[in-house]
Amino acid sequence: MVRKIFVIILLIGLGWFFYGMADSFHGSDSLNMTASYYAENGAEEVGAANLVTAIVVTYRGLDTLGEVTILFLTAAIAAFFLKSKEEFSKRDVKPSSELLQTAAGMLVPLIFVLGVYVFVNGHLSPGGGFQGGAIIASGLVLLLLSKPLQKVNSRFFALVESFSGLFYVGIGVAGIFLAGGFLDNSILPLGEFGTLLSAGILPVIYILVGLKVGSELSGLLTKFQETQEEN
Amino acid sequence: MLSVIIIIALTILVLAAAILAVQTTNLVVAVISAGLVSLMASVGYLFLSAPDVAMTEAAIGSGLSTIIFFYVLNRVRGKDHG
Amino acid sequence: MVDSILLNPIYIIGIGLGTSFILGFFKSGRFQAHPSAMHSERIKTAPWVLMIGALTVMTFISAEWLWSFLFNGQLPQQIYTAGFEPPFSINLLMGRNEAFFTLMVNLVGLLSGLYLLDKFKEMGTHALSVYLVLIMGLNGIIMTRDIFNLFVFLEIASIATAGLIVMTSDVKALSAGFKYMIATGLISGFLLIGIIFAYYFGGSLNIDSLAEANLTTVQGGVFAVFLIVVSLLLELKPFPANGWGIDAYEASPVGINAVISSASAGATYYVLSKVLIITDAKWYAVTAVVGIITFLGSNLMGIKQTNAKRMLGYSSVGQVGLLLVILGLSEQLGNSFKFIIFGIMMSHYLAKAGLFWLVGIVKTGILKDWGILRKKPVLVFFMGTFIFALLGLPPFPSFFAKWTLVLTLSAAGLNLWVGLILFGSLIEAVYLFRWFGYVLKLDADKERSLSTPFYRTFPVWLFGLLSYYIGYVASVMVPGGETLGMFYLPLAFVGFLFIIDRYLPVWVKNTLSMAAMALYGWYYMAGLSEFRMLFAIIFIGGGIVTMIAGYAKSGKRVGFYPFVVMMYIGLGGLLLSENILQFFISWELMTLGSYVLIIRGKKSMPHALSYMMFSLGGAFLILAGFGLAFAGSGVSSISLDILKNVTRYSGLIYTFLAIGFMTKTAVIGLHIWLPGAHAEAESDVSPMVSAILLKAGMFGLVVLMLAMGSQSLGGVSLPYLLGWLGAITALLGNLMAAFQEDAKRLLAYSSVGQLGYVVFAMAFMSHLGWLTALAFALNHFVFKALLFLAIGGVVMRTKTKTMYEMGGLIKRMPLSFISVLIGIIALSGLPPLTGFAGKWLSYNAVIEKGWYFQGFLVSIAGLVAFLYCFRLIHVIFLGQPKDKFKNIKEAPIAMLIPQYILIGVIMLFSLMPNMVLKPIGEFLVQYFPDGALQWDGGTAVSSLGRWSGVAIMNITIGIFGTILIWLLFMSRKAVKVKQFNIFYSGEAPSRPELTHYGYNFFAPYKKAVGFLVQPLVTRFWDGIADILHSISDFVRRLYNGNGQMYAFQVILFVVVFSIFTIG
Amino acid sequence: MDFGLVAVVVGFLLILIGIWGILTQKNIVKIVIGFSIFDTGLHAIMVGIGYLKGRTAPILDSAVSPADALTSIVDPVPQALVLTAIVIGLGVTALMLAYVVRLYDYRKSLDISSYEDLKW
Repeated sequence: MVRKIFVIILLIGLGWFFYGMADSFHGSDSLNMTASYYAENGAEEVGAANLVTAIVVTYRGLDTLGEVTILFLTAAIAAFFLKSKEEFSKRDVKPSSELLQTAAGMLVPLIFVLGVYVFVNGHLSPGGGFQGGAIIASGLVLLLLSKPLQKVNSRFFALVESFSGLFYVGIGVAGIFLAGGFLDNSILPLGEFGTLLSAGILPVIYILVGLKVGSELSGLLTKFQETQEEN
Repeated sequence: MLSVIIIIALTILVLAAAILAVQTTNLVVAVISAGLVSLMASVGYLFLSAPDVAMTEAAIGSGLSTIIFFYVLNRVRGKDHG
Repeated sequence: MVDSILLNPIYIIGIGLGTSFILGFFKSGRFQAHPSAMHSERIKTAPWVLMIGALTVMTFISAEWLWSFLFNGQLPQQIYTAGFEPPFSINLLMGRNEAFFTLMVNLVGLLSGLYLLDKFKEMGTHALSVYLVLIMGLNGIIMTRDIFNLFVFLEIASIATAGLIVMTSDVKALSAGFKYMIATGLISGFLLIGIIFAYYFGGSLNIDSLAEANLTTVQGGVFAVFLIVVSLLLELKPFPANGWGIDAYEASPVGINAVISSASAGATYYVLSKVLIITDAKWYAVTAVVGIITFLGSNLMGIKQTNAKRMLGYSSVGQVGLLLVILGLSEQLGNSFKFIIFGIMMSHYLAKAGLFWLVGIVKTGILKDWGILRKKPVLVFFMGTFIFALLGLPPFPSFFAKWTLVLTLSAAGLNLWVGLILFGSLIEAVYLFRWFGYVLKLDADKERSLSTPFYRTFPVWLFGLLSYYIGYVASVMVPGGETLGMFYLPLAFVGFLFIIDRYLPVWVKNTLSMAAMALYGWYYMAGLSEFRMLFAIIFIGGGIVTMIAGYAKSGKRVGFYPFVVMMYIGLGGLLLSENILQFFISWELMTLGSYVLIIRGKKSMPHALSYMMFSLGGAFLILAGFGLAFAGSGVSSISLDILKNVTRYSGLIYTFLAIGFMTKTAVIGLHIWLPGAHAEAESDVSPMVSAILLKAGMFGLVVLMLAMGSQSLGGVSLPYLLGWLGAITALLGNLMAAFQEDAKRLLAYSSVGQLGYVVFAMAFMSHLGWLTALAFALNHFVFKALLFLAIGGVVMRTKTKTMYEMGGLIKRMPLSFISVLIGIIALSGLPPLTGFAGKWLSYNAVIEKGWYFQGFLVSIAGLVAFLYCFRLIHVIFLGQPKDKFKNIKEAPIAMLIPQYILIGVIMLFSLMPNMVLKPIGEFLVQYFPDGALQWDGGTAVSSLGRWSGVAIMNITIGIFGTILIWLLFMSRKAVKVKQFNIFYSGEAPSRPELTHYGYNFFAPYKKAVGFLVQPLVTRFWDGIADILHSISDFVRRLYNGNGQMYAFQVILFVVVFSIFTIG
Repeated sequence: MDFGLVAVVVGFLLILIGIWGILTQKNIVKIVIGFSIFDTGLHAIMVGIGYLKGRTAPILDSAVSPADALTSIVDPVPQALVLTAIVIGLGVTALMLAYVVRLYDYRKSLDISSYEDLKW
């Protein structure tokens, strides 16, 4: 109890500080310098209709590379120490219902297609690599739910992950030679604004990000799922 | 006007779900509440003209993390609570 | 110029990432819960080789850049990503600093990668990827100029660290990793809030643009600045919100620790320094305050630690605290800032990585089990290197950095900071030297072996040697560094001795060392003048004479000669010094060398530690004194002459320096290290430290008092105080000597008393006083060396130092007897020998000055000296011989030769006191023209009387000769009984020594004046130590190991910090 | 009503609630849940900061032409940052949960006070 009182006092202190911050915030009427630049030049320089995508993949591409790296790290660490036994223990898992299995059989391909659609169109509409990747991973969850005994080939995910990661870095480095710098998207022509094949290498990068995120998340989920078997 | 009402409702719900998530002793309820917090936040992001964020938050924050939480709960379930 | 296409710094990141993705192709050799099931025997060195290759390329790229910055006039280069200019896209910067820091990170990453070969085999490719990503992330942290990108890289680094911590996979590591994640999760959350608000108020994420936005002047922008600064500070684990970090240090595998301590800390530190440009002066001050609290607090915590990794963790955090202080004071440090950071950073970097690697080689964290390291003397050598480097001793870079730091801070008037920094360093020295003492002294577990594969020792070797090289580089950069050439050749010889140390027998090395010292004296000392020449005779001449005794040793005596020579180089260096830098380096060299000599003694571990503590404390006072003098003289010169020109702080300078020097002369209050250190030392080391080394302190006083004359502090004349101090020291030192049972302790305490005379006499600040002091210094060297050698010879034969266990040795060891006899006559100031001259002079001086009461104390001290001298000769040599010593031999000839050389010197001085006194008097005239002694041939004439050495000699030899012959004659008639052969009512007494007449020889006196020699001083210092220990023990309970407690501390730090900084 | 300010305030409140959970809940799963709420709060603040009243999403299509983007879209930068932050947050959460599983394997306890091995 004493502990909670201390925490309350602490949170009041912190809350007071936050109050000061919130109080100093009063919206904005116009875009600031950085945002204005993107609004004015983003479409022209990058060729992506979705400015968030333009920023995520190109202007702040290094961040994105960093964040897929974080997922990569997490997956690697989880794989390291959530390792299940080599032999797949055949404990009695209730097979899931016929209905679920059938539904999954129909839905999973659809979900995968949706995921792919989302990251292929990332430069045009909301969505992109992360979202698409996450959607693919949730498709996998459905698969795992419907067929709990199926051994998922995590090696496959690892390979996809490594390939897409490597390509990503490779494209980045190619930018140094072929264009203005690391991760410059103009190593391919920008194309016609607003079409699928536009915005230079950006869609390719986002596809790679999608594949990478999807495989990383899938790998992660598989690891967590496999630990169930040790139970 | 409608949006204002929705925002107010969302605000209240988000905070309530958050408090429930940290206060309840039932881990399943806690995980679901935390997922709801994310989900409602992602609805809120739509109102803030941030569809990309909304999608991501919905797919990752309320989707995948909740699934991982459940895997973990399943793993450690029933032996300890608190 | 670097070809920016071929060696683009972005490749560091690209290669790091790309390679770790490639590592994903390899089938992962995974961790197995059961070591027996290690299925991966056909191990996977290929992925490891790949990773090492990547790290090598990364290291090469940063090295190449640093090279061209340093030598090719390369300009800093911006690296734009995505082909757009900042602030609209993320940019990296490769400048001189970035090249330096990335090289640090990559090099330690590469070496730790090598070092961890075994561990990686066990952990598999996943661990390799994570490790590589960690190093890559640290590079990114250093190079990026975008604050959100910084956040991403910080996250990468901390997640990778958390991952590597658990890869040791025991539950302790897991719980530590979890706490680490909680804390870093909170911290990065705060950082993110700060970043987004900085973006809101500053309109950019680019650090340089944010700096232009002057956030601190924008209402609300302060919040953003606050959060960014506080979270970066928290990443650096400030005291006391750092339990999570310390636990992580303790839990992670050692190679990883080396990276966390050396590379991560360096990178995060650099980040803070580059982000601080978005703030203003106030935040620098705040940083300095947090830094000093961390430095002091963490080092205090270190005292109570028993686990090496945890202790090093505290030390690392403390060092980072020191770096923060320097960063915070960068404005005040001006041009010296970079040099200071460079020095401290490099020492910390090399030493911490090296020590962590050693932990892995020893394979135990328990400090007391570290004696095993002695199986590899080279590693002990490097451990010493690292510890000395960490503590800022010469010749390591941190020495020069601390030196510059103190001087610059003093010049800026920031004396409080100097005091706190030096105090913290002293605390750090306590536990590091204690640890080193364990290594040198504690018994090793014979069962265990030390496995030292090449890939583990190589990094240690490399960093050890680099410490010396960088030390050299730093020494050239420091002002006055060009005058350090005088150390090169002598120290090169020390290095040579280290190399041959394990191969040559003792007599070869002894001869070599003596020859080298003779050359040193001949070559360097020839031109010395006056006082310096006098001390040169004691230091170098005396040193050579005492070293003759070294021939008595057999075997190789590993680890002895380099340090003897180092000590003498230090002593000689004092005399050659023309500036305070040379002087201080000499002082430290002497301390280092003598520390190792002292700790070689049998039970000397605690004594050596207290010797080191007092010496370092003294050295820091000297340093502070020099700093003040530098500031107070008004001329920016480091010449020793500035002591003559001080206009400010003169009382303080005088006090600091005097106390500093008196730690070596062991004035009462600062003497507690001496008896143990001198008595436990080896038989030929005791004369060196007691007869020679103490004079270093005296030489310091000579320099000080000649330069500054009489000063006063708070209205009290300091020489007057010194006079009292000297008199009391003389009395108490001698009293304590009289009550010792241990012959060598007796001599050691006697040195305390006699150096008291010296201080007393010098305090007169008069011609006669100084004549006395200087003459006595020479005499003291001669007879104390003689006595220690003679007693050392006896101890060598009898294997005991306790006097009552000896007895009747006159017949078996007549030559030693004669030595001791002559020694005590000289010592007690009886006519006809040299001691008398000193006495006579001092009475003259006392009367002249009018310090009668102090003079009275000193005369009593003289009487007491008779007592212990009597005991020395009586109990050891007279009386009845013990049965077990029936067939004992005379001391080895090698011990006797120096004794008889010294006896010759005594005789010479006694016959012709003018030979010494006259030249001393002559050069004293220029400082103290009044009251000089007049010489009438061989007869001295003062205002009070006259004294002729020859005449007195003739008279007393006649008297004494008669008595001696009579004594010898009488002893034939003595009845022989067995000692200890006494029974009470048929029972043997439980402590037979109680019945021995030689035990508690002066019991009646002890009853009368024993209260004077209560170990009050010892209790006082023990009390201080206890208080420090208790505080340490109390405060460390904050670190109760609970993750929530740590999280609470982190948030509390934020809140409290906000109250102090932004109200 | 400024939705941006609402998001910022709600974000701060969520952070406080999350910290409350982190500091008071003994169960390590609940601590991780606290973190996930803390993260959501962070994201809400960031999105709120980038919001401009009455403007549309930063996607240039038939409704918003590149020419009048400057006056009609919200700030895209915070949104981009949030995307990154969300993914990072997921990584951190997953790693923490992996820790939970392993800790549980060793001690069969979810109480944080069971894991105080290293201290002082």
